[in-house]
Amino acid sequence: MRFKLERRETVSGLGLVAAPVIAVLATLLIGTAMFLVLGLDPLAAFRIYFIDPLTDPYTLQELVVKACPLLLIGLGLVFCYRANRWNIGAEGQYVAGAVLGSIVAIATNGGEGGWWILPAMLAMGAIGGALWGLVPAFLRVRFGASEILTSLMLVYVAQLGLDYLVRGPWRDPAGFNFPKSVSFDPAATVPLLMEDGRMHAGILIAIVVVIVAAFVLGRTLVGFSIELGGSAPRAAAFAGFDERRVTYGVFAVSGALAGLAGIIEVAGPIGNLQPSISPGYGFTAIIAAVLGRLNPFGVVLSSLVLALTYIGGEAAQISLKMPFDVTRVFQGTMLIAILAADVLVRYRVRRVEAPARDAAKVTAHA
Amino acid sequence: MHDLTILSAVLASVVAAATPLLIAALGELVAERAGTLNLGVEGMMIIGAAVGYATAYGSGSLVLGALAGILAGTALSLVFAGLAVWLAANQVASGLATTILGLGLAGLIGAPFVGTKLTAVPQLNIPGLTDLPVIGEVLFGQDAFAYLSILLLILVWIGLGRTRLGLVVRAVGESHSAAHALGHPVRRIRTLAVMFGGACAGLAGAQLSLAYTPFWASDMTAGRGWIALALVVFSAWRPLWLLAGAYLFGAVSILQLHVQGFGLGIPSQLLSALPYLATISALVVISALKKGHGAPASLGVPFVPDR
Amino acid sequence: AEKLKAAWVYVGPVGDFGYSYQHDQGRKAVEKAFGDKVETTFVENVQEGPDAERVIEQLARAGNKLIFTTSFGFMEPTLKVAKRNPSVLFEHATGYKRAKNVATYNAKFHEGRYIIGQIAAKMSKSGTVGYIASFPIPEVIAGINSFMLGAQSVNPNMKVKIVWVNSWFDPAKEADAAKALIDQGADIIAQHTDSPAAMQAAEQRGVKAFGQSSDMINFGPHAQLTAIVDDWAPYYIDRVKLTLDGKWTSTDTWDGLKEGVVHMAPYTNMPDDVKTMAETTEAAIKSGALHPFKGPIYKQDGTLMVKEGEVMSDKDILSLNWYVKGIDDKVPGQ
Amino acid sequence: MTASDTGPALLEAAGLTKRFGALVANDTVSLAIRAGEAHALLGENGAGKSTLVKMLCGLIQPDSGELRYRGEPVVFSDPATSRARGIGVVFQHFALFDALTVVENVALGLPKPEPLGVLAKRIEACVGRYGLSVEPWRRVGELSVGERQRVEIVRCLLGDPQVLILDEPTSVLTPDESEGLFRTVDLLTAEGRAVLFISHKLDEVRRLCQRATVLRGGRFIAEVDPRRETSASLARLMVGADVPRTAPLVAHELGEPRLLVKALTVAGDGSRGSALHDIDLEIRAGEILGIAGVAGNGQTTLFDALSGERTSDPESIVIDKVAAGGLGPTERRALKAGFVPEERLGHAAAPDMRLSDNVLLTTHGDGGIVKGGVIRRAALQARFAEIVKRFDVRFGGRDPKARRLSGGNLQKFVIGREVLREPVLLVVDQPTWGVDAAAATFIRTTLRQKAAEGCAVLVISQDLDELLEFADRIAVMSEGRLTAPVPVAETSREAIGLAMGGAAQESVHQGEGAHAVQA
Ligand SMILES: Nc1ncnc2c1ncn2[C@@H]1O[C@H](COP(=O)(O)OP(=O)(O)OP(=O)(O)O)[C@@H](O)[C@H]1O
Ligand SMILES: Nc1ncnc2c1ncn2[C@@H]1O[C@H](COP(=O)(O)OP(=O)(O)OP(=O)(O)O)[C@@H](O)[C@H]1O
Ligand SMILES: [Mg+2]
Ligand SMILES: [Mg+2]
Repeated sequence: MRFKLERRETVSGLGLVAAPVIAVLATLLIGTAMFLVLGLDPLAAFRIYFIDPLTDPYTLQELVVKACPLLLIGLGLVFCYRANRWNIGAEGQYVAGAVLGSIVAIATNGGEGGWWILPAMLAMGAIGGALWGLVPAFLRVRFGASEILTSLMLVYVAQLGLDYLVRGPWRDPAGFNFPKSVSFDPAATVPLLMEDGRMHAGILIAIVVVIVAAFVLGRTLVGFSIELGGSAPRAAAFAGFDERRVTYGVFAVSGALAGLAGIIEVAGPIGNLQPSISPGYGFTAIIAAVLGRLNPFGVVLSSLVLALTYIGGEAAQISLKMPFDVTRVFQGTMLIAILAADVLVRYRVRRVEAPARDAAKVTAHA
Repeated sequence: MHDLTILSAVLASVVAAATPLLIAALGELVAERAGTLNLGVEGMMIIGAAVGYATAYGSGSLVLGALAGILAGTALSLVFAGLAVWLAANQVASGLATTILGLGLAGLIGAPFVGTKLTAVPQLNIPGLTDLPVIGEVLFGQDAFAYLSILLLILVWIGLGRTRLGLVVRAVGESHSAAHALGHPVRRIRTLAVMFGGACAGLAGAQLSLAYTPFWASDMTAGRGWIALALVVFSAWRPLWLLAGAYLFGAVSILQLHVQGFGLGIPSQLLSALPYLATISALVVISALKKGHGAPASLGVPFVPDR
Repeated sequence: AEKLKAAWVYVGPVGDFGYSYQHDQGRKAVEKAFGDKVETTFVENVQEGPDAERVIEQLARAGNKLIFTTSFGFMEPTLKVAKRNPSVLFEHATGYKRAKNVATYNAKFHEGRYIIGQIAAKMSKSGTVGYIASFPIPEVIAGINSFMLGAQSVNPNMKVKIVWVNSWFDPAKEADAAKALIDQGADIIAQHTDSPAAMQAAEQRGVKAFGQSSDMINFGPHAQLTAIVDDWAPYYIDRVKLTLDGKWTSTDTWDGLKEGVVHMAPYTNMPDDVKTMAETTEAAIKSGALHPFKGPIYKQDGTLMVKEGEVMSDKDILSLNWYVKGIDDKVPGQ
Repeated sequence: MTASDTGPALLEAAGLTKRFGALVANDTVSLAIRAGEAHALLGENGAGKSTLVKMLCGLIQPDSGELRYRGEPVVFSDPATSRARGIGVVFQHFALFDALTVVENVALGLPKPEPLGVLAKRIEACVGRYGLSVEPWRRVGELSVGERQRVEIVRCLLGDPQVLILDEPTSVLTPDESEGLFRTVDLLTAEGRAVLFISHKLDEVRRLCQRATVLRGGRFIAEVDPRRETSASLARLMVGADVPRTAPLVAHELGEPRLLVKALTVAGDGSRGSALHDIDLEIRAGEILGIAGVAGNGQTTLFDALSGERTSDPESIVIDKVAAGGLGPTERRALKAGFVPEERLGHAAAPDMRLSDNVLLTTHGDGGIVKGGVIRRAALQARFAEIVKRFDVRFGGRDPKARRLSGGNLQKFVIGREVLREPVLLVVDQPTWGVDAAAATFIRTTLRQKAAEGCAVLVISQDLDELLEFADRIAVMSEGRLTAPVPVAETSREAIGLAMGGAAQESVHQGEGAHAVQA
């Protein structure tokens, strides 16, 4: 006896609900085993991981704050991945956006202020990310150089560039030569949405972007051409869509959104430019995009789930004194469970009689 | 110091720096040639480093350590294979999840060994030959891993290009449905290729914790798995180009340190960025000369047989 | 009485055997010293970006009353959280901004570097020392300067070669840097990065080296001359005690050899005269008779920065961004 | 089973059933292939022929029923197992690897490893014996469809099969090559081996096979002796009703020239399609011009140049009086030109997109369906429904991915998509490749009708009979050159066949191309 996967023709609504449920059950099962081995109380662990962050208003806000950059970057990556362009350098585009956007903040620091500063920063951030993203696009279109390699390598270059700036030219003159720019003025800061907590206006931008992205991808010819180019390049050429334009387009959008995420983080929760401005958002967003099945609303969900695993992990370190590595193992396990469950929604597992026995018979006769 | 001696020492360092990259990338190259994009290399490397170190420390045998590293990398690759090959889950996400898992497990396994050390894997000096100027130390003064990496390269090169198994591996990566229609066991082949990739990544990790910097510390691979992945793309999936890529990257990494040592006052960030910029430039030149990336056609596409 | 809940926030993994590891040793010392009067917690691998503020806030909300944030990049987040949680006490390492409930602390690592500079000058045959640096922040620059001032006090012609690895922790790269420096003729390696990789490389190549953060004699039994060991235990124990006694105030502490926050690993692998010199210097620094940054100190271009008979102010040391005369290199980013 | 007039059954299917979801692709189908016979498997597109083949070789497993080999029940777990027992299959959809060479592709289909050099020699020998032309050391990705088919056949023959299963092997062979293959089949059956032959070309079947099994809708309908049937009677068995012939030529006035090609020259790009030299062409409204030629002689390049996927000198292509050589596909469509490429999956349609979305491929520039960059779903669905209805496109589900359609139905969809755009110029590459008789007739009739309505139609086809049946004039393409078109009435099958084989080329060089064709 063995098992086989059979593609489901239609994914049932029930299946879509069942996937997360199965994933959670699988995670709980594996997690219980793991916590027991480590001598931890599984019930307490799960409560702290999953329940507490979702019931406390403060952590709920934090969840959204943490998900915001993942969402923005992930949405951009959806454009690239749908077009079958493997941008894995969103982290670099995020940094480039943060850097270019910060020019405005640093140049106007200590000045009059003005309503235009923040919009200008956001625009510059998007442009910075887009420009950085267009480099691999250009290298691919013009020279056929694989964007996988170039976009990844440019991440390191962007990070070192940021490092140079904040340790050198952009260092806060009043900062005792520490690597940090001036703290941004209120006019150059993304406003908070609530008095208590860190929920900021960037989240509103992200929500707008979700809706726009869903519309563009689902309802417009541009979205169609992206999808077509990714799924059947020759058919796309036949349909009259220019492959090069699509490549530039998706990298520009993806870079711009990553850059926007960068400047929002810097002008929001961080408040200044410094060497380290991202705990790997650009890479985590790859998981967010793929896990969200390259669907804008799916990415909303997956970003929140990923944010939850980080926040839950921190909570577990704090409340249960669980080592960081245990939370990493747990996070990895959970992602694996989600991926596996996702497969079970798209496929049916059927038991089949193994032909092996009979095959043996054949050989015997042969 | 004599100029030639410096040159010789630099070359020797380049070989050493390139070795873990080469080993890990060779494994990944085989996996990708079979059509599986395994982004779990970093995780398999680090677990190879942790388990390899723990075993060598416990047993006192570096050989056992290296073997254990290989086994650990292979074991983790099976998690990836189960997900990406047998459950046909998205390969990118599966690989990233595997890396997270590997980093965590390695941290747990390595925790008791923080602050301990091992005697490094010795250089295999050959009296007479090792003392030759310039090439002596490069060719004859390396540790066993360096020779192993070259052996592995030849093995992969011949194996992929000249053997039946290699042909099947390439076929599976090129078109899994055609290979399936011809009766080749696509998923089994892919699993084997992924396991080979995991074994190499584990070995590369063990090289770091047993030979390169013989101790254990969390996250000691410091992103080398990602570089290995990039090098596979750089090589356009050809083993010999991989050698060139790994050594180019290693050379620029080492040379930038030397340039700093000469105190020319170039911003260190720019120098640190050089290996990446050099790799991009080389890739652009190669791509401009030769159109197309030569990526296996089924790379990253999950396979589910119709039965 | 109720237990005091104290928490630590680390920028790296406690398994790095370097900076975060040493802080965690301090935390363990606190646990040991106070038994069940305190309960400690730590969160490791916290990025200096947007995550820090949340982690610190969560710790405050979890009932921790004394929170140590151990990296420079935690400065702003610590202040923000402190403002929202006036009843919680915070201690931020290596920063310069304080508040009523935020104290700062740091260690005078440069004191140890003066000593190793002297040892290097005595021990080096080539007259060239290799120095592996992490990032060009004032602390590291001050360390290089102090090292050179110490070296010049023995041999005015000492040369130092500096390699920046742009990382606190990348063992393989640190080892590569050490090898490169040795290949270029350095016969002593000093480092301001966290892993023992450079020490091991020195041991392999048969040159001498200085440990950093921890005693690395294990990794270089023949190579290690001494090591500058961070020992946060005295400070942490002190601050916890003050808190327990209700006597905590927002202070700026900058302790060094004298207070034991910085101490030197045993002087090994060196002739007795060198050892004696080192011990004498150490004692002099502890007693205050010797200050590493005592004038006259000249900048690279010859400008007199500290006059004869004066010492550099703490503030100036903490924001150093230039090299002293005799260093043949440029400070990155200047 | 009836008693055999050839030999004992070699391979038997007994009551095989296979379901794909709700669809029963094979419903208790039985079939016996006997030693020494060429056995035909007939049926419409989607009747279940390929499904049966896949079960016979173990590529898919039946839900119920039994396979017997030489009388013994067997289970083939995969094609390698069946191959080891002497069953060789040429699949309808090539099982080839583009990046590998011909020898490597062949080696992958053989059970035992063999030095590639030795194998190349064997390939050459085999090629010589059966009159197929295949170069062992070329990369398959560079080969034309016809050449690929030959590689498949050679690979299968080298495996020395006892039972040879050929799923539509002749669809892209030249008449000569088909003849060569038939001689091979005769040779094999004479040696006591068995051949299962699937084809929509009923003349071939009647000429080659001694027995035929007919499927309809997944069920066994009849086992007959095709030699005693007519093509019409076989078609009736397959369809269950009479199959109409292509509507006869209706004389009508020719109008304005719709397409003018002047001295069109395109460089080849090595991988797909060869270069074009100095192509001249004129088609007027109401006319059907056929271009015949063996695959790999530049037809695909010509198609790409006409559709705008490759641009050329602006003046070299004039569509409806507009210089169009420099325009892209969308702009050419705006001139009311329509194009149907040869490859259905991947070129004419995106395999993994829904059929309704595939409507957009060629209609997005027409207005109505896309307004201001926004897709109007209702209009799209309406057009989709109209195509499906008018062209009788059949499929399971409401709106499946294009990949799920059988070839014939997808072809009807692709043609319908263009026809409903009301083009004044229609360029169609291989309109009926692999399409069953009924569907082929329908497609031809539709094209005729379009012409009668004043559309200019250019048909590129390898199927000579097809061109002779419904084109007004025919030109021949060979090594990137085109002969001058001649009216169908003034040429013959043989003359064209000769020109396709390359004979015309020299004549063309001598400025006598038209003459050669007429001869
Ligand atoms: N793997 C599959 N999944 C779902 N449906 C399938 C599958 N394979 C075949 N079918 C369906 O089964 C039916 C029979 O297909 P089959 O390929 O056997 O037809 P055929 O007789 O070979 O047609 P053609 O002449 O077009 O080649 C078709 O309706 C087809 O859509
Ligand atoms: N993996 C699959 N899933 C679902 N349907 C499939 C799959 N593979 C093939 N089919 C369907 O099976 C049917 C028959 O497949 P086959 O390859 O024999 O036919 P075809 O080439 O499409 O038909 P034609 O003879 O008209 O060209 C087609 O409808 C095809 O779309
Ligand atoms: Mg078929
Ligand atoms: Mg067919």
